[in-house]
Amino acid sequence: MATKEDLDIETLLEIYRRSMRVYKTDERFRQMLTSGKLRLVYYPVRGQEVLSAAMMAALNLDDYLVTTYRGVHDQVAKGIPLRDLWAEFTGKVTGTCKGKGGPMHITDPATGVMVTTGIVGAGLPIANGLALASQQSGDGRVTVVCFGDGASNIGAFHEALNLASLWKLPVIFLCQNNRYAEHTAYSAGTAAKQIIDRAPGYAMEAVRVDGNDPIAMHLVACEAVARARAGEGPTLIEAMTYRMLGHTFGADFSYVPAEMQEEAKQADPIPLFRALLAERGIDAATLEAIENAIGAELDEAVEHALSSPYPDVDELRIDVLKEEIAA
Amino acid sequence: MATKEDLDIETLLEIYRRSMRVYKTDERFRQMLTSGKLRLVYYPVRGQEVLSAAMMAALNLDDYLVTTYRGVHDQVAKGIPLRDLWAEFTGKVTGTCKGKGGPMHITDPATGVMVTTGIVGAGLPIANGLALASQQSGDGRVTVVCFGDGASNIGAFHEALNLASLWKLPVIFLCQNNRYAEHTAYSAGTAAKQIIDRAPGYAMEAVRVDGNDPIAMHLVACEAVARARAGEGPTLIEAMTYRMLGHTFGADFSYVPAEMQEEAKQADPIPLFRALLAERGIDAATLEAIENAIGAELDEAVEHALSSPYPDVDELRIDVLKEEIAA
Amino acid sequence: MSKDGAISFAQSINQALDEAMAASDKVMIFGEDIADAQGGGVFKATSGLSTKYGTGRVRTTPIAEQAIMGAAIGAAIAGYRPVAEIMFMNFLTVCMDQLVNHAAKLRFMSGGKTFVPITVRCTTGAGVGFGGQHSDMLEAWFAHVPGMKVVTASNPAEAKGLLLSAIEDDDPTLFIEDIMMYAQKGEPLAAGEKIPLGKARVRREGSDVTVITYGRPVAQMDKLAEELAGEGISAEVIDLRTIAPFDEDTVLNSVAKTGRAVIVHEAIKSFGVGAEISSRIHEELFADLKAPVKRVGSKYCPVPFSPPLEQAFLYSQDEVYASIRRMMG
Amino acid sequence: MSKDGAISFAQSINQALDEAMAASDKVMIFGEDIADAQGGGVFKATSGLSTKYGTGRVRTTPIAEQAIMGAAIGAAIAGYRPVAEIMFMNFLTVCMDQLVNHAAKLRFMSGGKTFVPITVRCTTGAGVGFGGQHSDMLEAWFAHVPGMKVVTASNPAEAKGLLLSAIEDDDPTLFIEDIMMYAQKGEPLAAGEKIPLGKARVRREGSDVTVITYGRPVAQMDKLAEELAGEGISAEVIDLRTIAPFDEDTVLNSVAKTGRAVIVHEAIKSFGVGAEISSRIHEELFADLKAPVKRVGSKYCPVPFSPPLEQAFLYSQDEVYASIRRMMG
Ligand SMILES: Cc1ncc(C[n+]2csc(CCOP(=O)(O)OP(=O)(O)O)c2C)c(N)n1
Ligand SMILES: Cc1ncc(C[n+]2csc(CCOP(=O)(O)OP(=O)(O)O)c2C)c(N)n1
Ligand SMILES: [Mg+2]
Ligand SMILES: [Mg+2]
Repeated sequence: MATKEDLDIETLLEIYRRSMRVYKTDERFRQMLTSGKLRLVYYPVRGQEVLSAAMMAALNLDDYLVTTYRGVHDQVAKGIPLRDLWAEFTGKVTGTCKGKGGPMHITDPATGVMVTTGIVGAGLPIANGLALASQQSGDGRVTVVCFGDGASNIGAFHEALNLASLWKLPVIFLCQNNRYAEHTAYSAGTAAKQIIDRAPGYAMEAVRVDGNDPIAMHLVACEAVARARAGEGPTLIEAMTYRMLGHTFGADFSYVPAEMQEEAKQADPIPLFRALLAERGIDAATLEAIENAIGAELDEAVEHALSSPYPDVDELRIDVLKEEIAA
Repeated sequence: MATKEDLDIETLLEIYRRSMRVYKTDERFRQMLTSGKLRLVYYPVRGQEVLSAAMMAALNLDDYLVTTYRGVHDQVAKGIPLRDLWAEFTGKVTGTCKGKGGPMHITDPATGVMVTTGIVGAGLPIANGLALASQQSGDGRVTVVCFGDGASNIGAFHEALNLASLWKLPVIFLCQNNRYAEHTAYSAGTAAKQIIDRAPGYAMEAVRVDGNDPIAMHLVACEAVARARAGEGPTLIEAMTYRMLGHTFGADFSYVPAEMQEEAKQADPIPLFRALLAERGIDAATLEAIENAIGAELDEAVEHALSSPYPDVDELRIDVLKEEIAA
Repeated sequence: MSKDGAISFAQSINQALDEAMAASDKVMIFGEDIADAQGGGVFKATSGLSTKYGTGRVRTTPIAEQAIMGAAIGAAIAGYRPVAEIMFMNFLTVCMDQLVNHAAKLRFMSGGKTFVPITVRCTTGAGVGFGGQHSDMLEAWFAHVPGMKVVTASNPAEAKGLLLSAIEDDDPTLFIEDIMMYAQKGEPLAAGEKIPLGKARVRREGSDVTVITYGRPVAQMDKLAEELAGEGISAEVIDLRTIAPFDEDTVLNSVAKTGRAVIVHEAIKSFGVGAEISSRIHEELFADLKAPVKRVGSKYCPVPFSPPLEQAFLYSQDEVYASIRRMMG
Repeated sequence: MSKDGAISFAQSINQALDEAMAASDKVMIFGEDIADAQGGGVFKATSGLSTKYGTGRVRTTPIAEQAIMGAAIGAAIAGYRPVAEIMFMNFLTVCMDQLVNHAAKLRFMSGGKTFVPITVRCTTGAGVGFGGQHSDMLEAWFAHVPGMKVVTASNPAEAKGLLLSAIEDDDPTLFIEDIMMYAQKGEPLAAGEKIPLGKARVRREGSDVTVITYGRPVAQMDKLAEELAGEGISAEVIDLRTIAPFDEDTVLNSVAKTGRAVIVHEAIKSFGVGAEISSRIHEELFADLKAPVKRVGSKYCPVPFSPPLEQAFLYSQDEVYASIRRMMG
């Protein structure tokens, strides 16, 4: 659909910058896990950087995001400060959630990151509520909720899409179809030929797009955002992508056919994006400068996280209810 | 689709007999509730008799049925003994479930009535399990699960249809679209233009039919049964009908537009069925004989129920677990 | 409201919702059949509200409890104070994840950056003949969930005052209504009045034994205490009002005084709310107790349909009476 | 199995499933990622089974816990003995209706005409750093539900023996596995052996105090009892194995003898399983008790992520030790 002429270079560079922030963050996590400097359950996002960057670049900072355990690409692309993110992933009191939520439960209202859930599908009904608040208050915000292909088989998906369509909510359902749900291939869990085949059952606008193509993805995202802001209701976007690593860091994924892995390498969105930018006349030095800036920011964020203190055990009595729990 | 020549008269009379068993049973319940001889929460089935009769006439006695609180038409059309049904509705120890389940929880494995649930949508996943047992054992049985239009909006519907299609289960999802869910009109709860619009999202066969037309409904039912028995997988049937009374007996339904009520009276399946039979040469005496036989059976069933004893309070300790609970 | 000024439980709920909506445009209501186009709710608790406040704020939903609860949670995080009606308590089982894994945990998991001021109303109770799937009292489940409150009311005025406080409260609150009480009439609560959460009410002072209860049994225990007084036994009756976190001070002060306690609830006894209260009393007041704390609850079985079974299933007032007589020696 | 014959908890689960499937072709398994094409399960508990018994009997499902549970229930009613794997205990919140309103009630509601011999396996537990939505111990909820059993195991051999009995049992059983124990090794159970449901195990006899526990804390309490013995305190350690309905005889007989009791579990203390057991002991043995029964459980908050908080959240062994010392005067 979209051609490479459709996007101005500034927007493309903005998407690239966000993609690289994701790419570098994910890479750093994996490096530190490999080297043993970090220990945590980590859900890699390698391969899904560009779709998220292209989506979030279509939003304002105060638009709402709801995402999942595999959400670091969404959070970073949305604009969450790396310092706060790293501190949360390492359980430090300086983290977005004082270390209490952890990687699966990142919240940062300042950048619109409202809920990160570890329960498959659970974010969708909550996203409706955020969108409903915007509809009711007229604040013009749009809510994006990210989820996987596997999540489209759970009841909450169904209930949420029906309600959103019925109430014409300003919400975007971004299904990141990475072809696997944990160890289960798309077709072993999903009877629909494609996720968007479910949209007519909710009388909902829907579009399938190559999520690895920054231009196509961004145009689709902008259209959905415009629809939502105009009060014309929700959109289901099925962004095709691929999870290039195992479900969690270090997990075996030998169940993935070798040809699929090979094919995915060819479709790796990062080198393709670089090639596209080169074609559009961006030189290597520009890209390098972007990467270096992110690298420096990352160094600082990691250093900050590692040197930050853990929360005090008194925190167990705080934020449970509004009133502090008695010691 | 179907024409009135498509069904032989014996089959038609069988459907009529089942319809009248439902009609008379429902009528008797309402009479006794009106006269104060009975007190219970009752879900009328007036208007939905024929669709159920036409469906169940396509089944064998040992095929499985799962239905809901509004299920007396399905149970009676399936062949449940009226004595046992009435005794259960009146809480007697001679009832299908010793009076412990009551009207919302009728079970009678001898006639294939396996589960009656009061939780909207909950029957669908269970029906899959029954169908799975048949698929696994090769016993050739088919499972029919009945539910309303409103039930198509709950998560269990979605999960069940996806799984059934994925596993090609011998199950039929019979949505009885009576245009209301409690007090809520179809379009206030359901974003889909029609329920069958949801089928492509499960790559499932689906058909919409006038449930009040015995011939069309029966042919659709037979086709779905044949598909299931042949191992070709599930079918979603959307049978259009109308709930001619309130959600529960005695409940206000002034929220229903008068024109809709009027239109529904014109489409009342019982007089239409009688007219159809007359056209096919069945005389009034034949129909009367059928009704009289049912009337006599009903008299006996009601008398049996009323004169039966209540269960002993020891029953509270029995059937909780396999082992009796200590007194 | 009837001529003598008495008001039904359902009407009192309606008044509370009305006052809350009038007081703050952040209050919204979601639930099945609740708007006036649908007759104003199956129990009429929301009657008139959609007409008065619009169908933007009073929204009839599809049959989709996860969607209802999720909408409430999301709107709450964004600054609203939604009241979600889950028609029957048993239907919470189809949206437990939203309530337990999300509403109750988001304040903590976000380190206090978000909070979820929702009120979830539901009805339940045995006695109507609804059978096994519409009658369970499941408050013990939610009491076991850190991050949320559980509230129940014993008469129309209490219902209004507590519901108003629940809606104002900044934490998720489950507000349980007993279906057998909807038609019950009682004194209305004065306009503007509220009843604070977390505080039990001593309904009647006494010195021999403390009866701790909540919801439907409260009025029955008031009567029983009256009877016992005639027999020379002075019973103190406590209505917990907030089941979790419960008002330990009031309970423990009372039992420290009486030395005897009975806990009565409609939920089945095993692993019920009474177990926690009984344990707390034993732990704190072991030396002061003149007899072990007694629990009276319903029987260990699903709620039966058959009327005599349904009655026999329910907690027995006679058992409360007999226990107290036995305790008194 | 390692060279010394020791076997891990996960392997032991796998053996039990294997033996059950070999013994009866009515046993089927449903769950996410469980077949060998998906790597044999996230925790490898089902590894090899689909290859051996076919993907008709060992079925990988979509992410749809209601569908999983419903499939198990329906197949059970039709004569099968399905084992449903719900990956994490917290995910039971998305299928509570199927388990609680249906599986647990159908025997009663059908007057015994149907019954639901399913086994639901799930894992949970704090300590891995999974945070608030993957770590809860919710056994108290299910113990409060008449019509089902709740089972947990304290080592690999127990896991196998109890799981085999659960699968054979004619009632729905929730089988809880502690994620921190999967890699733990222990003696294997002899082939063909089983451990009956409903019977607690006295792990160690003692005369001064009874420690009642289940699951992960059992081994820790064994060690603590050893320590206490060194200090001249004789502790009896009871592993409940079946949490509900629990083995009252064994518990009461022991406390009648020792006169002191501590209940220890990983679930949060408030409204937890310990409350029921403590209440029962007080009710039955009030006069025999030398001290009030003590409960030790985890703190009243969602499970935190940050490692030091997660540790501080958990029930404390030191608290058990201190309580016992205090009780002994
Ligand atoms: C209700 C629920 N069931 C199961 C899980 C376990 N689980 C975590 S991630 C996952 C796979 C999800 O796949 P998909 O939606 O495609 O997202 P992806 O991980 O590929 O991004 C599963 C089954 C869960 N977290 N919640
Ligand atoms: C999970 C759940 N939510 C709500 C209800 C309350 N309820 C009972 S029947 C009903 C309407 C169902 O409508 P529909 O599916 O169209 O069936 P009908 O009654 O029209 O046959 C509702 C909302 C319920 N029983 N279960
Ligand atoms: Mg995926
Ligand atoms: Mg309907």
